[in-house]
Amino acid sequence: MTDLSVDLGFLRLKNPVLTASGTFGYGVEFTPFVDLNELGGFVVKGLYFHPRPGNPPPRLVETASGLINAIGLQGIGVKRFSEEILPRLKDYDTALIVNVCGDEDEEYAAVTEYLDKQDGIAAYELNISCPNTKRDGRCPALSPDTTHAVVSLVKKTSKRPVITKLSPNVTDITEIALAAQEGGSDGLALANTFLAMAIDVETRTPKLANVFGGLSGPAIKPLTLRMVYQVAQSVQIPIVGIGGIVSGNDALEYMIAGASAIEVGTANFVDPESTKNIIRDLEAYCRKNGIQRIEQIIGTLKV
Amino acid sequence: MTDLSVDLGFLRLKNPVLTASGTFGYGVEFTPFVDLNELGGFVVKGLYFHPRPGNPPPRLVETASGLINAIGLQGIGVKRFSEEILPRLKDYDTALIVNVCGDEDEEYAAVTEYLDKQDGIAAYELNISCPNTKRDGRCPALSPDTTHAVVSLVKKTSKRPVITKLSPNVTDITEIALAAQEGGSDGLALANTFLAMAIDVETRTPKLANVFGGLSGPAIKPLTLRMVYQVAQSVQIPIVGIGGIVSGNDALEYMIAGASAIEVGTANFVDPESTKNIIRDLEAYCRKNGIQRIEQIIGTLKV
Amino acid sequence: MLTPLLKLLRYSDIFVVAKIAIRMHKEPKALIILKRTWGDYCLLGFRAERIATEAQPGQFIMVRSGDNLHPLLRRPISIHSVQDDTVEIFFQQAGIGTRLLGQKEKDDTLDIIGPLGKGFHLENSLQEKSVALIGGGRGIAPLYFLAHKLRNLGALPRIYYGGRTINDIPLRKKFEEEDFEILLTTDDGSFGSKGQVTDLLHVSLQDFSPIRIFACGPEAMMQKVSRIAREKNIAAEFSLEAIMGCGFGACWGCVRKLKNDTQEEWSKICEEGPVFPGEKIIWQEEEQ
Amino acid sequence: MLTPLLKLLRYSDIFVVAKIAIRMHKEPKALIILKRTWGDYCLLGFRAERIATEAQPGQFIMVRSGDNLHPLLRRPISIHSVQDDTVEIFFQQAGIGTRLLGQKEKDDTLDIIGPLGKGFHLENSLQEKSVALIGGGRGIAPLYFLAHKLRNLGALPRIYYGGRTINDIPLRKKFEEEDFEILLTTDDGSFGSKGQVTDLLHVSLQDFSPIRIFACGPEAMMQKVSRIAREKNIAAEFSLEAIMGCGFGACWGCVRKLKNDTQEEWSKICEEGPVFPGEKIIWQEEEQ
Ligand SMILES: Cc1cc2nc3c(=O)[nH]c(=O)nc-3n(C[C@H](O)[C@H](O)[C@H](O)COP(=O)(O)OP(=O)(O)OC[C@H]3O[C@@H](n4cnc5c(N)ncnc54)[C@H](O)[C@@H]3O)c2cc1C
Ligand SMILES: Cc1cc2nc3c(=O)[nH]c(=O)nc-3n(C[C@H](O)[C@H](O)[C@H](O)COP(=O)(O)OP(=O)(O)OC[C@H]3O[C@@H](n4cnc5c(N)ncnc54)[C@H](O)[C@@H]3O)c2cc1C
Ligand SMILES: Cc1cc2nc3c(=O)[nH]c(=O)nc-3n(C[C@H](O)[C@H](O)[C@H](O)COP(=O)(O)O)c2cc1C
Ligand SMILES: Cc1cc2nc3c(=O)[nH]c(=O)nc-3n(C[C@H](O)[C@H](O)[C@H](O)COP(=O)(O)O)c2cc1C
Ligand code: FES
Ligand code: FES
Repeated sequence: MTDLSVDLGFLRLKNPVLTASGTFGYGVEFTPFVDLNELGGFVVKGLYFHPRPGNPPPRLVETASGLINAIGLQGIGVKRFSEEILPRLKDYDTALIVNVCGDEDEEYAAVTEYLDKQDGIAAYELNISCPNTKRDGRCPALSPDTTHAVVSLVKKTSKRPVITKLSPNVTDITEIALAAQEGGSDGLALANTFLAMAIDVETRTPKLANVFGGLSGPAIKPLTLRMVYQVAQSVQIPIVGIGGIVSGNDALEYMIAGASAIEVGTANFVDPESTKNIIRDLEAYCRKNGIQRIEQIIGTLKV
Repeated sequence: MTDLSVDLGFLRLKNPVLTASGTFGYGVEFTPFVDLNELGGFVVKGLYFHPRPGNPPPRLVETASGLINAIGLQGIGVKRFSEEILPRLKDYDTALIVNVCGDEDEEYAAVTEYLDKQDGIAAYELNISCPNTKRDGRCPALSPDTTHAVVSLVKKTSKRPVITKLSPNVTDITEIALAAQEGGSDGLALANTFLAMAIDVETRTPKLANVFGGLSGPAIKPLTLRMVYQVAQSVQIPIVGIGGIVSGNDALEYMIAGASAIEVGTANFVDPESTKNIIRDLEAYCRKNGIQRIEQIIGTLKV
Repeated sequence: MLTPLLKLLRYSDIFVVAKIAIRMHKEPKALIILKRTWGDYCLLGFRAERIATEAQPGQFIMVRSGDNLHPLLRRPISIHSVQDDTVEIFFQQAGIGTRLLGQKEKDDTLDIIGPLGKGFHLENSLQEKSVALIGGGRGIAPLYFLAHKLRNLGALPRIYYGGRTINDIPLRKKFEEEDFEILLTTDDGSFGSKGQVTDLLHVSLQDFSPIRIFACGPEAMMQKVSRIAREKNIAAEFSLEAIMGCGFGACWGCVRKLKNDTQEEWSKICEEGPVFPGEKIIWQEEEQ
Repeated sequence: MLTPLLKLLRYSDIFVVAKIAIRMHKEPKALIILKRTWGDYCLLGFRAERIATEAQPGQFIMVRSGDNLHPLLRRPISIHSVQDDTVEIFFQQAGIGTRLLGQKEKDDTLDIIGPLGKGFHLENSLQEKSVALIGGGRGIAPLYFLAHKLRNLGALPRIYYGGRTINDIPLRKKFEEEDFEILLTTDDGSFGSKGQVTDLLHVSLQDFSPIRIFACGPEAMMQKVSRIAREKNIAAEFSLEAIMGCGFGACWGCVRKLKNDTQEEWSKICEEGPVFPGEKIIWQEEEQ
């Protein structure tokens, strides 16, 4: 049997397949399709301190091999999450990662401090990169300084490991990655969505009520894969690869480029069984190629 | 009859449809499919001062709704271009734009100075944004300072209008656009390709010999469209929209977002008659919507 | 695996989704056994036993239109009819996805998920009562299944079916052949009464008193139906459309502002709907 | 519109492309009138009069595999056969594009551009001379057209056709039925001689002396053929593959290093080839 487990240092996953925040609900929506216990873990929807209404519709528009979303992080806040959701998720034997959001740096810290008191969370994913928020497309992950500031603030108090989720909308991703590492981040998630838009030419209005949204899906895979490879050359902390993964092959590309684990996002909508199929395909690849432990392929790109 | 002509200030085009550098050869390759005289104009392959061999193959890899290329600007240099190509292109009654490249700032100026002495060129497109060159993915268009430097150097001597072609691989495209405008650029072309990669999981090697390449095609349209819209809000000079245009609708999205003209790239490979069809569809759209001059729709997005 | 899920079911508010989830099925290879087309409109029948068994009128499926990465997302299509192990859908080729779907042939397979959402409310109190079903264009799709269910329930459904031209009301014969009471309208008068289906509804309510109205069609049509129903004080239900990412409550992409109790909230059409009682719906012109 | 173009034709070096260009046609709706499949392999025949009239063996077409934006690019496929107004292609379903192509049926249409590239060199001096055609797997595709042309020319073609197993040499009967001299090999011995087609060629050249070899197949096979031909001093031509963006010289994506005169240069396979004389080709192991 192949050993699919991967070690992030701060967290051991039974396999490298996680789900991307905002695309897997709170996990339970997918139980008719996937046994959550078979996943490496799952990242729940972005969480602010207080409940948020999100953006007006239309919130979605499909593009060539991609999806632009402007959900605007509609959510229930830490209190309801802790009281209503957490108790019911803790019976699953898989890593639960909470995607942490904030309008100000202090809000991130407030969310993690609140959650620190709750059980059943394996790690935090700091979402400093969402393009759909008040800051008008601007977010901490767009500069090394603001990245460093949020990460180090959260790390000051956080009792749990922190994975910082970066934005791909930057000139030099390695610079931001290094800032997050210096701020004390335990790992990096690469990446969030690309700032995008679409126009209805008949009405001459934006197709999203929010004008801008974030592009995800297979269209972006070549871009985030490149970033994972670049960052893997520059940092010491583990990387979680995200962007357009729909197949085992896609996941393998990210791992060979240097990701220790991957997250599946938009593919969950296209085929809610995607994660299951990807795990199966990783196993088949390892068997076919005589790879005993999947960790052996991480960062093995021959250039 | 609809008036499809557009005025760039420094150049009047019979219609807004140009072809993107590197995707339309020297124009003549397409004469079995398109009457070049029907185009708004065409931009020829990137030209360095000296001939260049380009990158080793594989140079292309297809991705979801996209194409990654690492041609590496294989080309014949200004001398052969002027002696062998130009004389044969000047009989066409359409705007010929030369895409100008350089390894150093001075090379850009040297190319335009050389070409200034030749007839039959309508404008230069300064390619300060190609990800496939010696500079290892880095190019002047990644910072406002280097952008300003090249543009102002070329503008010091150039006898012809200069359109600066920007890179999409930046955090804040408006900052770069403003730097080009301040440097004296007469127009902006947005944008070149996105730095990308793909991996062969069987051999664990990059699918491109050059490791990195530039992503083009429909996959990137939502991203460059967003940039055109952002830049149109900040600059005074005309914008040429580029990225994933395959249909009249795509072209219209760019114009409504603020582009005065557009360039068709990868679509020329998918359907060499694309430009012809796009012009026809623009005309049909105007007729259907009672638009007398297509210029009336430029930058009319209602937000 | 079911234990923790079942625990959830006691918590109704945010876990409504889990209740639905438990009943949805993926059929990656539902065999197409029937195809009919009328211009842009297409009817496909396919084998999907579990969905056929559980579906209720007003519920929908999410269907992939092709195997490749463009178009990417599934498309929502109402359940048009159910017989034994077979489900039928009826759709108009509106864009790239539905056009591809219309290219499917007998013996091809469909990749679907369903049944999804909440359908029309059918109570025993409808027995022997008149009810009105209003369908505009492709909006007729779910009303065929509904009409059958209503008849089985002992209710007396009358169907109002309107389209732009004679080409947009292709299902008229299907209803007639099965002895449903059906009134037809076309905007251009090429068949049935000339005018909009809502005009006919308005007029006919002078001597026809349904205790319930069920409507599906273009937003503007449903809004008019809503106004008429309110005037006449008839309870009405509407099947709403929204652009959907997932279809089962996971993406929050399909929301619309709805009146829940006293508050207005962004609610998921896929999960809380697509069918809603008129009282909950905020129509566009009222919104500002 | 032709005037400026014709002027170009005098300048041969960089405008070779223009010469080819003038003969290529786009057929957006070539009607498929014939389909045959053998496992992964597929043969499609379609109406494309202008291409049929002008095609030469070794030339290819660029074909779209679907209407959507994924897969995006056309795929290069050799011209397998030409009859009156009909062109045939023969291909192996290797990936997403060719798989979609294999789903096309009779009465569907194909969007193609052709004929493209430069084919095999056929001179009158081949008359009454023996020539050897070596095809490995899907590489047999262009050799059928070539064999016919050679026979018409009065040459005496002998075909060597190899594959991994009996399933990889589906065209054997087609050649046999038309009385071509054909030798078959399979790697596993499931049909014909056991071993590689190059082994058989090597052995048989002891008592067979073709004046020309034409080969198409996997790179490793062609490389072996090249070595054998050099040893025996037989002029050989090879049809090379490359990933292609456009197929007609506009993208510079398909280059390979070739010996031109004394220099080695990146040359476009689509335009200067895909068929090249052995002397020009630099095989992979020689490259370092
Ligand atoms: C619950 C539900 C049930 C439906 N049932 C049916 C049915 O039974 N028969 C039928 O013909 N149609 C039905 N529709 C509408 C159908 O889903 C859309 O026509 C289809 O998604 C359009 O996809 P496309 O790729 O063909 O068009 P696209 O090219 O994606 O778009 C064409 C047009 O359709 C609009 N559109 C895109 N997605 C949706 C969507 N999810 N809902 C509504 N409009 C959309 C676009 O904004 C655009 O104006 C239903 C929609 C919903 C939400
Ligand atoms: C001039 C020429 C003539 C050809 N004639 C035939 C023919 O008659 N019959 C036939 O079966 N095949 C032929 N091929 C090969 C055929 O083009 C490829 O099999 C096809 O492009 C693969 O596309 P795909 O989408 O099915 O596979 P993909 O999913 O794109 O890739 C599958 C595999 O094919 C490789 N590949 C992709 N594109 C090409 C390409 N352009 N050339 C070669 N390999 C490629 C990929 O690297 C990968 O290993 C020819 C190729 C060329 C260049
Ligand atoms: C509908 C939707 C909602 C999302 N919500 C969040 C979120 O709450 N927090 C977050 O960090 N990322 C969010 N994302 C981004 C994804 O987690 C992921 O980074 C992105 O979709 C790229 O991966 P993909 O191409 O596999 O979808 C969302 C994406 C989508 C499509
Ligand atoms: C094969 C290829 C070669 C290119 N060569 C050049 C070039 O020489 N100079 C340049 O400025 N851009 C070059 N580009 C970028 C295009 O001009 C264009 O900016 C890009 O392809 C995006 O447009 P598209 O999505 O319509 O293709 C090239 C693109 C491709 C695909
Ligand atoms: S469509 Fe995803 S939540 Fe409704
Ligand atoms: S395939 Fe484009 S130049 Fe050869």
